[in-house]
Amino acid sequence: MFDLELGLDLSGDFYTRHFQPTPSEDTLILNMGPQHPSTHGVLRVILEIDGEYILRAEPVLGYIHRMQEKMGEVKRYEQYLPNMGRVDYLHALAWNWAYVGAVERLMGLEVPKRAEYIRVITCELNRINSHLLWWGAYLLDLGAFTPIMYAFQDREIVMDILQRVSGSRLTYCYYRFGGVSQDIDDIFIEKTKEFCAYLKPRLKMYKDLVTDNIILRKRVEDIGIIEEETLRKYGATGPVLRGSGIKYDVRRKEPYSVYSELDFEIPTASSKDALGRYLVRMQEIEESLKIIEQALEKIPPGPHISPQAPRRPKPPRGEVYFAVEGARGEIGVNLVSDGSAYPYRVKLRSPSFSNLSMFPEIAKGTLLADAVSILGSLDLVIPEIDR
Amino acid sequence: MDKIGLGVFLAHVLIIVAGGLVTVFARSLVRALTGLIATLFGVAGLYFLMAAPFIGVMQVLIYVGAVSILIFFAIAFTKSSHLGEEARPRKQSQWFFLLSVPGLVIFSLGYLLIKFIPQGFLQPQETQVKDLGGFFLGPYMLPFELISLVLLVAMMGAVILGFEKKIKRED
Amino acid sequence: MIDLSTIPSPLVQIVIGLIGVLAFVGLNGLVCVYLERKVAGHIQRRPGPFEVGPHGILQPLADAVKLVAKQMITPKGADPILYWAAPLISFAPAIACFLPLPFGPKLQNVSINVGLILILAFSSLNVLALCLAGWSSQNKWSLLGAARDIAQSVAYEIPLLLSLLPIILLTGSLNLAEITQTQGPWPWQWLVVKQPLAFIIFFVCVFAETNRAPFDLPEAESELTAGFHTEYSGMGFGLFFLAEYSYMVVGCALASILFLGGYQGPVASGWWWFLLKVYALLLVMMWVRWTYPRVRFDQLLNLAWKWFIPLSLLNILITALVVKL
Amino acid sequence: MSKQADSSICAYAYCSHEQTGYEKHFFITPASLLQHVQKLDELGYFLEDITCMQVKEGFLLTYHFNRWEKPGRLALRVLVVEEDKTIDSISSIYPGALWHERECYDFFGIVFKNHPSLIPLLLPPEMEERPLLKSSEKLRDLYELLPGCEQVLHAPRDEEFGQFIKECSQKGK
Repeated sequence: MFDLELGLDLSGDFYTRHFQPTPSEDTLILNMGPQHPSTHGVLRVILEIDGEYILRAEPVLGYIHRMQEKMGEVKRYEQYLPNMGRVDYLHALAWNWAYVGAVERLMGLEVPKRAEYIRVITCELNRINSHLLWWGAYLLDLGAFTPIMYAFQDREIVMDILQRVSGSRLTYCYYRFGGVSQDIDDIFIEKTKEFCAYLKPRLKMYKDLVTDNIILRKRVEDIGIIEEETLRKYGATGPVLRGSGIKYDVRRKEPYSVYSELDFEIPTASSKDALGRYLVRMQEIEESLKIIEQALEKIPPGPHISPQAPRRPKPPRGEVYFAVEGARGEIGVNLVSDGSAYPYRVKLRSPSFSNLSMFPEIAKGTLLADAVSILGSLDLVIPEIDR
Repeated sequence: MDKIGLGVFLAHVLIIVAGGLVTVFARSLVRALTGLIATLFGVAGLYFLMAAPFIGVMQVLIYVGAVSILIFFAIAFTKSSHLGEEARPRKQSQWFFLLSVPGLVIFSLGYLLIKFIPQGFLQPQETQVKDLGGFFLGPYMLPFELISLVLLVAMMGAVILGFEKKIKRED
Repeated sequence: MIDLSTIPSPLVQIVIGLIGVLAFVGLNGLVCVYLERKVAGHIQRRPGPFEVGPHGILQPLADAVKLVAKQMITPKGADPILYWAAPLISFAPAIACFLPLPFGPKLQNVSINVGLILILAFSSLNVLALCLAGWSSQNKWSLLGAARDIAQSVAYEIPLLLSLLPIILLTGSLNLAEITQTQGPWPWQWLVVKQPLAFIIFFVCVFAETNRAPFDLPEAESELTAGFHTEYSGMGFGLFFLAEYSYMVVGCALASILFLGGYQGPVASGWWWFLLKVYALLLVMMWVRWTYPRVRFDQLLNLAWKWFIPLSLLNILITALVVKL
Repeated sequence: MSKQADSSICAYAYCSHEQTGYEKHFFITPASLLQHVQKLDELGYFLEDITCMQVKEGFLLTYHFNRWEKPGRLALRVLVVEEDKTIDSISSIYPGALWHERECYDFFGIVFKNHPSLIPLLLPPEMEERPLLKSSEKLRDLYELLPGCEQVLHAPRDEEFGQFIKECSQKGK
């Protein structure tokens, strides 16, 4: 199907027709995805390319959309909790925390100190896991096969540790309103300490093997530079923001839980490119290890869940917003309650959504290979974007 | 041995003619190019038959491996609609031109070749590569250098064209 | 092993040689698949194939059966003749490339005076096959893969040829057997000692010409899904696969003949030394593939045009001066 | 336990971050949205998200803004009535709003004026229904949800926002 008079290609679906460009002899419309190795899931990007230069990129979402927000309205508070592990399957505990925290804030529920520390430890372990997977997958995007196997080897240990307390390996549902579902034991503490001691030399090895490799450096240096203005206008958060030298981290700027009692740095990089985002994530793993070690030292005895914690919460009327620093940026849960056992409105603010919305702007004028590199450096989790 | 030689020769001629026909009559440009490549291959085979393996190999290396690839590049990346002018059925006059000019060339060349057949060998003799090199740097020095000059000019032209395109994109 | 020179008629000799080469190519494909998977596995700290046969040794056979049994799909809108001709065009010249290779002192199919050029000419046909595959698939990713392949192959063919000229200058021959014999059995008698730069340039160019990582841009799976062979299924893909491994062997064989003394080696010269060198180089290629990320396209071309071509020209100049003075 | 139910913390500009996660709330009129967002842009705020909620009075659109330097989550609230489900798009100021607005259009059918491509983002393009609309028996009044703000319908507090901006510029941000 080719309309000769208009010069428009009428084939394709709604979106290809909608994004049809200025008709030109030299350009080509390319559908990257929804099944493409480097879109990690089911993201689709419509590209208009001239040779291998990208003139325009337009992400098309919704291939894994599950209407999480509607589910939130028709399920009771405690019924909706397991959904959170499925929003971002890589940093499930941060979403757990954001939702639990929002309900706790709405109800004015106190969380015992021990539970807070357990949350910090497990959430940071999960963050390490997420960053490790990103590291492997990103290098896979750049054509290096082996690192992802190393990353999975390390991830396996973390998943074993978390399985011990939460029962699941990927889509955790561990936090409860007012605490966590199960107390940690000595074996957990011991294994976590072992893991911290194990990962540090591994990170050193990864730096020598991968980060300092000249081919990798050439692929990420000065690629996908994002200016402060762009980041602000699109509301980017997380390592993407910190990779451009802005020290914004919810754990520090809007401290929740016991993060204000812990000593850790917010790594930033001033280069603003893909390398900056890469280095920030690698340093964040080290900082997370530092946090875990401190938290293991400081963890007080006590109950792991508040005795007042209701099994079926019925929060009072009102609206809250609870923000948590996830592996990809600021996770926000905005809850509105009408006083019943069902939330009136649940809004999930996902960091990948905002980060991806920048992509058309930063991908413009780059090479196809660089666009893949940029897309990878944003660290997207598609279920989180589509929700 | 002569019969085998004749058979091989005829097989090559068949490849050359069939390739040529495909080149002329194929509707798809890339198929036509494939026919052309078959023809070039057949010619390379003839060189082998004439005990000039160096020329034959060079034919494959340069014409099949490089020139036709560049032609392919030009074809595949030029957008041409299947409703364009060249896709229409040919007119009578076009058929006339198509057949007359090449026919004239073929017949006059063939006649001249048969009439003034040059002195040759019945059994092929192999020329050493070293002797060939000697020819290029000895008696045929000037043509050889002229050809390389032509190639240099072509390369410069390509570079200039490429630069123009690049500047346009940056605007 | 049969001494080929004892067979009287050259035609019979060629036929037997062809059969031998075909058998070698098929067997080599199986061995390479197994090696590649095992190397990848061990580099990635896992055992690799382990289920089919002892230590997974029958895995390549299982793979082959799977490939043969798979349905061959021609995509809608593709040119069916060219689409299925492409894998054949890719595979057939690979066989021809094996003919002039001296596997052993008396183990050479065709002792042709221009053997070196013959291999280079026939291996350049692979580009054509890849282009046809990319174009006839009627898939934009395949087309992009073909475009990359043309640019890459054309760029790397030049330094590849230029890096071999010093060898020809030194040995004064294009006959592979003669070139082998100018070198001695001991490593310091090999040409790699005289021409280390040419060896490096040649070997890197072999990576690029055979589309191996880190130069596997025509099939860069994270960028172009699978590049030129995106649409191929079953044996169509299998032939590309086989051709790729065959060209790798040809490249490594050339490297070992021209630079590492071919079948000559300390103690006892023979075809075992040749195969040992070839497979050692193949292992290096696999090692590199599973270690490095992929380079970007413009970096790849810059490497060829800005570094390898000037360097190899310089190398030729120096060699010519040394040889003549 | 219910510290907020009887209070009116959230009806006015300043509210407790501990209890709600917000620093400030502003109810503004739809007509003044663009100029207010413009001012926030000048002050260096970034757009966190845009959310919408159906209430009996219509649709309450909430724009969440935050800044990097210090915590200061700020919510701009605009009420859009059922009869005229249109509002200006802020994408000319914050291009990041493009997708958030498309999401609101998907879920609620709110039309954003001057949005360059208001097409479905997450839902299939052929889908007609708006999934987050509520049936009338489930709808609640705004003041039931956000206690103490029944008057905002009639008198949006633009002047509070003006006061806030003035304070900010006096402090030099």
